Amino acid sequence: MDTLRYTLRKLLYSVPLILGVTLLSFTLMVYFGPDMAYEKLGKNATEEDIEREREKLGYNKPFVVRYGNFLTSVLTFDFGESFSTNQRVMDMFAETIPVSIMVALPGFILGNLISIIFGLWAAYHRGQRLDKTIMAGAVVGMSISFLIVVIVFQLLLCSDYGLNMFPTTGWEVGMNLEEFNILDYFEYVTVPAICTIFVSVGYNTRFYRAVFVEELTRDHVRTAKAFGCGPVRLLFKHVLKNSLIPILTRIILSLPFVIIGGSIIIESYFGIPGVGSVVYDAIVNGDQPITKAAVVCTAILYVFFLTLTDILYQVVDPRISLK
Amino acid sequence: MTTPLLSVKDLVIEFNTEHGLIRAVDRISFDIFEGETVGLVGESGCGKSITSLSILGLIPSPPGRIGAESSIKYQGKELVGLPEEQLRLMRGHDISMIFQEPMTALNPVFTVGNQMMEVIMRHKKVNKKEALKMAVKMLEDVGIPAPEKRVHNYPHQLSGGMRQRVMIAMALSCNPHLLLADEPTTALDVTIQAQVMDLMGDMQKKQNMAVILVTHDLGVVAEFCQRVIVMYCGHIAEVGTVDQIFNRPQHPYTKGLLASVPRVLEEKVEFLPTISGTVPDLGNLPKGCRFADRCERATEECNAKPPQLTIDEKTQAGVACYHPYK
Amino acid sequence: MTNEQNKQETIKKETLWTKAVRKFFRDKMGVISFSIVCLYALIALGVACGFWATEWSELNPDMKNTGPSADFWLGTNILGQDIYQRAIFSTKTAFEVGLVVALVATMLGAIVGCLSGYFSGTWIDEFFLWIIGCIDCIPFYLFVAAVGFAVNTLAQNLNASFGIEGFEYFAMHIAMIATFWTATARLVRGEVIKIKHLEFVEAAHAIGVPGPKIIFKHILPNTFHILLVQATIAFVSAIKSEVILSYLGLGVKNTVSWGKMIAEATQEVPAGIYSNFFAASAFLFVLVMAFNIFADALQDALDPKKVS
Amino acid sequence: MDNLLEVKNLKKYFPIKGGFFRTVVGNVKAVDDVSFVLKKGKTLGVVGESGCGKSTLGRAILRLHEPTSGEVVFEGKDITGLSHEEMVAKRREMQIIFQDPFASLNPRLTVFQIIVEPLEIHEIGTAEERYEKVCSLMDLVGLRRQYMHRYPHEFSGGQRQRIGIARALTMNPKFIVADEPVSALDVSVQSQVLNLIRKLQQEFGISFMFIAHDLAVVQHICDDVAVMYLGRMVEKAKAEDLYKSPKHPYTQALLSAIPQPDPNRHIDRIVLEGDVPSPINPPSGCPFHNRCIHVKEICKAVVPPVINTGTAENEHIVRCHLFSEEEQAKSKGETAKPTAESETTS
Amino acid sequence: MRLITFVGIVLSIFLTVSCGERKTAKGKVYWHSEDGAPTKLDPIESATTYANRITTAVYDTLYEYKYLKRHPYELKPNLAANMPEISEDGLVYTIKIKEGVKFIDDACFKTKENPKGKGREVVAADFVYSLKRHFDPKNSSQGSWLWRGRIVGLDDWGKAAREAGTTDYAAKIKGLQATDKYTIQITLTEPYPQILYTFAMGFASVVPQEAVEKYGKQLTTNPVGSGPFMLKSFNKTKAVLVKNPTYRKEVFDIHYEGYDEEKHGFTGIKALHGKTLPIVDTVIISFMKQDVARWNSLNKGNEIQFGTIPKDQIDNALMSKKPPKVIEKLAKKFHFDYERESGFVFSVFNMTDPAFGYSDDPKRNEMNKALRKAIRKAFDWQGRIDVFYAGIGEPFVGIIPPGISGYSEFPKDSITRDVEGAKKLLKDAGWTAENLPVFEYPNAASTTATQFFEQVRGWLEEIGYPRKKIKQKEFATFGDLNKSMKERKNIINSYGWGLDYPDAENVMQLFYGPNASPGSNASNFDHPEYNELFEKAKPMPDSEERTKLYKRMTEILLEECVGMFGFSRTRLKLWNKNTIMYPTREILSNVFKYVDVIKKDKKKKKNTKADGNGNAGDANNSGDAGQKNTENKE
Repeated sequence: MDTLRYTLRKLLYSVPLILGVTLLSFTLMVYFGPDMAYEKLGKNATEEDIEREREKLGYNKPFVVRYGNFLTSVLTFDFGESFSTNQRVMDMFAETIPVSIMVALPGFILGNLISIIFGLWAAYHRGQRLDKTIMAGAVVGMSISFLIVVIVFQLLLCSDYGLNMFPTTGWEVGMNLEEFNILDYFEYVTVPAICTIFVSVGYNTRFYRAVFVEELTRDHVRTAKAFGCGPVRLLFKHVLKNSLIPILTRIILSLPFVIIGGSIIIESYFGIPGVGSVVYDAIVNGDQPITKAAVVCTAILYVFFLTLTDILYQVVDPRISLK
Repeated sequence: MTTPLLSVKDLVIEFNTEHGLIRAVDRISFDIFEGETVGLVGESGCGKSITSLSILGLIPSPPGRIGAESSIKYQGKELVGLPEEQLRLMRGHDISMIFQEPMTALNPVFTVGNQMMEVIMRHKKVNKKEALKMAVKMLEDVGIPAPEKRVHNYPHQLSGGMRQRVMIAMALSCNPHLLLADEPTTALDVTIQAQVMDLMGDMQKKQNMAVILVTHDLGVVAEFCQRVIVMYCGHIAEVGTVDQIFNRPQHPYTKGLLASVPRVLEEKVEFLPTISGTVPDLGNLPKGCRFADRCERATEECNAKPPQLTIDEKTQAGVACYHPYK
Repeated sequence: MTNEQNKQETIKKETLWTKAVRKFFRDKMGVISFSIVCLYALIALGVACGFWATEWSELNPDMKNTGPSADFWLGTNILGQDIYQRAIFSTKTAFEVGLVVALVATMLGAIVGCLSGYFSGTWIDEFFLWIIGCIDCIPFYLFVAAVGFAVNTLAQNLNASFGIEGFEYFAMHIAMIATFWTATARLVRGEVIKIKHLEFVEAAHAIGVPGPKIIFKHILPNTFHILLVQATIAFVSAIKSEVILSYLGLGVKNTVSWGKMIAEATQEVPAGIYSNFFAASAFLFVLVMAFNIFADALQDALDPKKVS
Repeated sequence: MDNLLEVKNLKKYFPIKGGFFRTVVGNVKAVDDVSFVLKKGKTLGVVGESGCGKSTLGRAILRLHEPTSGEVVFEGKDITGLSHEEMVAKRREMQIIFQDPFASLNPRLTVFQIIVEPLEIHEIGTAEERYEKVCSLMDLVGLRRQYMHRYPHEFSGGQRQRIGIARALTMNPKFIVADEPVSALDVSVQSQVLNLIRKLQQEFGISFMFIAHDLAVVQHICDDVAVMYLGRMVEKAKAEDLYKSPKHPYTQALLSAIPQPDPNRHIDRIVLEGDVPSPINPPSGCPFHNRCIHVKEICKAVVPPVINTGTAENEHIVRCHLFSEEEQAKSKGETAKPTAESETTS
Repeated sequence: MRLITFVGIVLSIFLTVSCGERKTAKGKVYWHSEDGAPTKLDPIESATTYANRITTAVYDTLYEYKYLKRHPYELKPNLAANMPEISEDGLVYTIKIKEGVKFIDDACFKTKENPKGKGREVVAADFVYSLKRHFDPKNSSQGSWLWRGRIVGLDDWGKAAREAGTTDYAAKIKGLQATDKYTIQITLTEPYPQILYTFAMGFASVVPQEAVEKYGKQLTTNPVGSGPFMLKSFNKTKAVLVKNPTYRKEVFDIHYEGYDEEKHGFTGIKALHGKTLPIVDTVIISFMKQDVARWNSLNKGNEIQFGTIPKDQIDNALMSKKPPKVIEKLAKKFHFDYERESGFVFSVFNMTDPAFGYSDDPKRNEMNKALRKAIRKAFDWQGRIDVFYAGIGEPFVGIIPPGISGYSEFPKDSITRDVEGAKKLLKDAGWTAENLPVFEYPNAASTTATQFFEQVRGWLEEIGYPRKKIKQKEFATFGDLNKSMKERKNIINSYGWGLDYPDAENVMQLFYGPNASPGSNASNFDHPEYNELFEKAKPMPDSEERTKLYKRMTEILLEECVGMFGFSRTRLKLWNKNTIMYPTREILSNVFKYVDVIKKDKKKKKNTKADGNGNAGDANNSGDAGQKNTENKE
């Protein structure tokens, strides 16, 4: 009951946030965004046609009216059809979001798991050679550009020049239960996942190590040691659980972006029909219905996950109450 | 009182800091006998807490380490250099420890019962149910009301005094022979401090264990201990019984310290006697006696070479000073 | 009391900063990385002054995609341009992007974070948190793209109405600043809230120091260690983001950068032409790596926990 | 005009927010209905356990925390109603010394900058005069002038506390709140600082409000001592009176609980049961009733009144029902006085 | 220990994946690739080649081009029963359509009588309806310009709908009528000999009204046509077409389609003679913008079956460039062919820009002309071709590419680089480094575009243009660039023009004054004599006389120095040897129906994969490949 009340209140408080996000995104992406009228009418349009098209797209209305319309569609959750493909935005999202999630999630989860293990390991051996090796590796990993990683892995694993083990591009994975085949999935997800892991492990390990080191200096860890606790139990029972708050925050708050943001680079480089590239294209092309929907969905997800983290905090740390 | 329970010889503890290697504890030796309560007193930074941590091998390393010639013998068994696994078996079982800050010393995300059971199950071959029973019993022993309820509480749901009681219960749950109490009452209010000290006294009598009480509060020592080790700047300045130390202090530092403590129920004095100056920096110690430049009785000799502590075998008392008060 | 004072004289006089510097210079890796960064900075300065890499845009139609040679140390690209010179010239671009973004984003973050933290619990804090929340809600690249476009449109309007030219050149910078400052602001806010409750701030109140002076004289300087580290992080992020943004077509304009070179390389590498790729990624990697290690060393040196 | 400071029914409540719309649902009564008078040149010690509101009281008097209600009359003028500007001016005369010698000095400023800042704020003197003033202050508190341009972290705890004192003295205040100035210091340094405060007190006739949790420390410095418990002042008297014949059961327990560095002393200690209750939800009636060994029915319901058991000149104020009865009893000619040695619990 | 197990599991998964059978679609599958993706598949908006290829595959057009006939391209009836009857004055066209052609079964046809949604017959009125859609003000047609002002009453119908606010599809239009169930009658306002070509374009696809009414804007993903294929799925990266089971009987007659043993023999198309179209069951089209990805995928052998050679690979892939010939290794795996695009790339100045175009001040006007000419002299066509078009092909003078009727020869000075001449021109006209205007080169952000710019900058620097005055005006997308162009904000526009139909008129209109931006005349060139000549030539069919007029018009363009033209790129196409087809991207679009794939023998698969030679074992193919090689040598 408390949780429910808390959630409701939290959602109520998030109204200004969502309003702000819509205002910000409207101003940036719609008001100052690209003008589609010319592109929609092809190579031999007349002035009159263009004027009419602009009217149809609503470019001629004043800021307030346009923002009002924007808000109305946000409130009614009616985002209409994409300007550039005429498909219903919600259909497009329904088709692309699962793909993005399936592409991003394995790398995301494994990346975080590996980092947590590395982080614990390094933190426990703080100042020793092992720690230094792991941290040096992390810095190297952090210093390589994502783009370079993608190029190299595609070359190594997907091309005739390398091992040629995985498909170069595409996403031939059945997206419903009957068609889904785990082998297909592994085939297409492996290389993107490896790339994601490679770039994220460096950052994550550093972050997690810092969290664990901080926790390891706490008095209760000394207490546990003074009562004969061994390293494995110490790390996994005492340190890990106590540092779950920053870890959860980091993981959960990046989930909305994993879901809606996808990874533009991965998706465009591996030709995966995910939501990231759809949204990116929409922004650069001025496809308002999609940008609108994307921003609103992320904001709502963000608020949702924010609330979720707060609730989880309480589970993880009994000191925190929902007040 | 023949063989000591714990015998510390030439203990050296060094820390690698940005100012180079510093010796927080420099060649100290003392013995603890079964059942006795020894106060380890001194001002902050004198190395008293580090000494108690070193006994259990809990010096954070790096940057800290125990010197090579040091020896800590527990019941004749050498603890320095003992493998971590064996030390782990002794921690909480033979030698237990309680800490200054009960708020942070207990893990905030587990119930007190969980933490106590962890200790009990590690050192005694019992199942969960029995461990819980023992934990409840222990909590009852340390005077916590409604222990079967409290055992499921988280540390933050208890008051400071309660937490320290839990800490004591946890430390005593495996009937250790030696309890290291590192400033157990410093963080507590006076009225609570009195409760906790009384409790510790009772428990000690019940379990017949030796206690090393690390504290800076001379009042606590006077009321609670039988013997006192006074430390100054990584050295032991003076060792003796409570009576000797408080009534007939020999070392100028002990004497100065005792004089400068404000007391209640005496005739009001205009100004308190003081020890001038400050404690020297550990990275920049004088060559001779470390108290020399604050000492009224200091001579050339004091500045040249540090005085050695000689402990009388029989009285277990001694002073490290060239010019002790008689 | 004389004893105490004698003691005091033996302690060397040093400020927090000199102490940090001394500590920093004891860190071997830190010093090496710092010298690398300095070397890069020097290269960038030389490029800016026109001392070297002046022929980065010159075409050599007969020297298309050649390998390393005496004339072209790192070979040439598809237009026959000298890749070595281009890589060197890109150093300047990188520093330009990094410095502008790091400085402005950190300053903005510091000011907002300070105000927000100082007025925590009031509507001012709520307002700033709201703005930060709104920005953080939007995925990074999407936001950068959106800001980049908006700035471009704005630049066109500015050009049309006021004749201000060249504003669009900063579209990417502004986009990055708009996203980077929030992290600094959050950190500074947290630190300020912590500092605000320290007694020296209360002491300042007690002697009647006015609010703004408390913020900027007493509180802000105590967040400098965070700002410095945040600035280095922003610097590295800016350079790295530039690569992705260049690939997406939102990068720097009218000049060459490592990002642009790598974007070119995405097409060339599969054809077995590696000059652009190796040159740019090596230059980029070494600088980013050095900067990362430098930032770490700096953080260690400035860590107030370790200083006191 | 003998009275420098008069505090009347001072209250400081911190609101607790809760519920769906974060409205105020309760108050932490940090300081609840405290009144006292401080004479010129005298020192009042305020003693109590952590969370009893003694620090808040000090800050509320200086309006570092805005008091919820009540009056603070300083030199005959109620300062609670002063505007911000007027208060800034008043701050010249009322200063504070803090507990934590590490947190109370800005680590980014030199000693000179720290000590001179009040002069700059109040635009007093020329640069040279200011320099002179700083030098003399440093001499006064026992710091060498040469250290003027050093940073706080280069000093030891005791020296830092001296810097803090020098800063408080810059404006030649008439009244200083010393908030546990020696609690964080080691015994040997503690006595040095205590002596310094005593010296200043005698030399300049500054009135102090000396906050401490250690009764022994207070005894050396103070003329009057007030004991606080859960936001209320439960007893106040001249130091000698209070220490010799504490009246309130809490004061008695507190006094007996202090361990003395004297193995020869064996008194029966009154050990209180339980913990200090939370100020968010204090017990009804007398806040001490749930730990008091003399508790009566009335204690649980009625807040005890302020009773002067001393003379008009030599006040000994107690807030305890035992004494209201006693007064009644006295008038009836009976004697029923609780004593410290009446009962012990263990 | 657990770690080792884990690693083992992961490894075994990798191994199974790499050895695993690819899930195959049913029947014959042809896997095509494109270098870009269509956005909309509604015929009225299918402006790109990518979209056109799919719309023409799923919808019917009245006419289409013969599969193998080139230069000239030749129309043949598709949905139309035969070639039209044209009145004497060339104004009235009467077109009969085939009887019994059915739309695919679709939910939009569901009625009480037809609960299963069986596709109804295609009638003449459907064509009339489909053309009207372009003029419906509710729609944003990209193809209406093809018929704008050409058909009697059609524009007025649109105008009336605009004014009324509602569209009345039932309203009769004089010039566009279905005179009976299978007859269409079109009346033109003036002779428009190219109109038949427009009826072969995807824009003129026949759409049933039921589908439009049911799906509205969603028609784009729910095409209901009568073409050889049906759209199964479509997204940004992939479209899947499956055979239309109700498609009318159409038999492949290679001789009718223009088969030439010498030209087409190597492809093995001969074997397809007499087969019923479409031949394959499924067509997968992957849209891969990344050259690298396309190239890698093609080379793997078991992915896409058709691809082009990316520019960066050309040096590796070709053993000679004149004529283009691929290296042994590729020739073994793939069929190779090349084709000149039916279009060209060119750069035109914005003549309304005061700094480079026309100026009211006659002196400045002359100076600007000299500046344009100097820039043209600085332009190094060979350099551009070498870097960006692999050095294959020659630039041509004038605007009509060779091979298109109406082409004439001109002296080569407008495409010859002359740095000294350019410098002299500038000097003589009074240009100095100080007074030269800022040269802003606009392009859409891409690596190649930046390289274009850098090359231009290099050239201009050589003729003494200060580097600081040469700027890149980068637009993040082509849409932005397009907008800027349409708003006449660029000083120069470089782009490619693909011919909509194989007639020079489609090129000459690019400089016709009334077509100025936002029309297709990006140079905004407005020259009285040119306009007059254009109008004169407009109703003429291809003839000697018209060519003469076009020659004069081209001379005007060259003299005024409107821009730098032109060059037709050569496309280098590779396709897997298991695929029988003659791929093209020019003019033709509905070509998937002619493709055949030799189905892989599953048992043999491993071997074929190992030697990397699709289906070399097939006797039919290997011989032909040799033939092609000999042809190349000649």
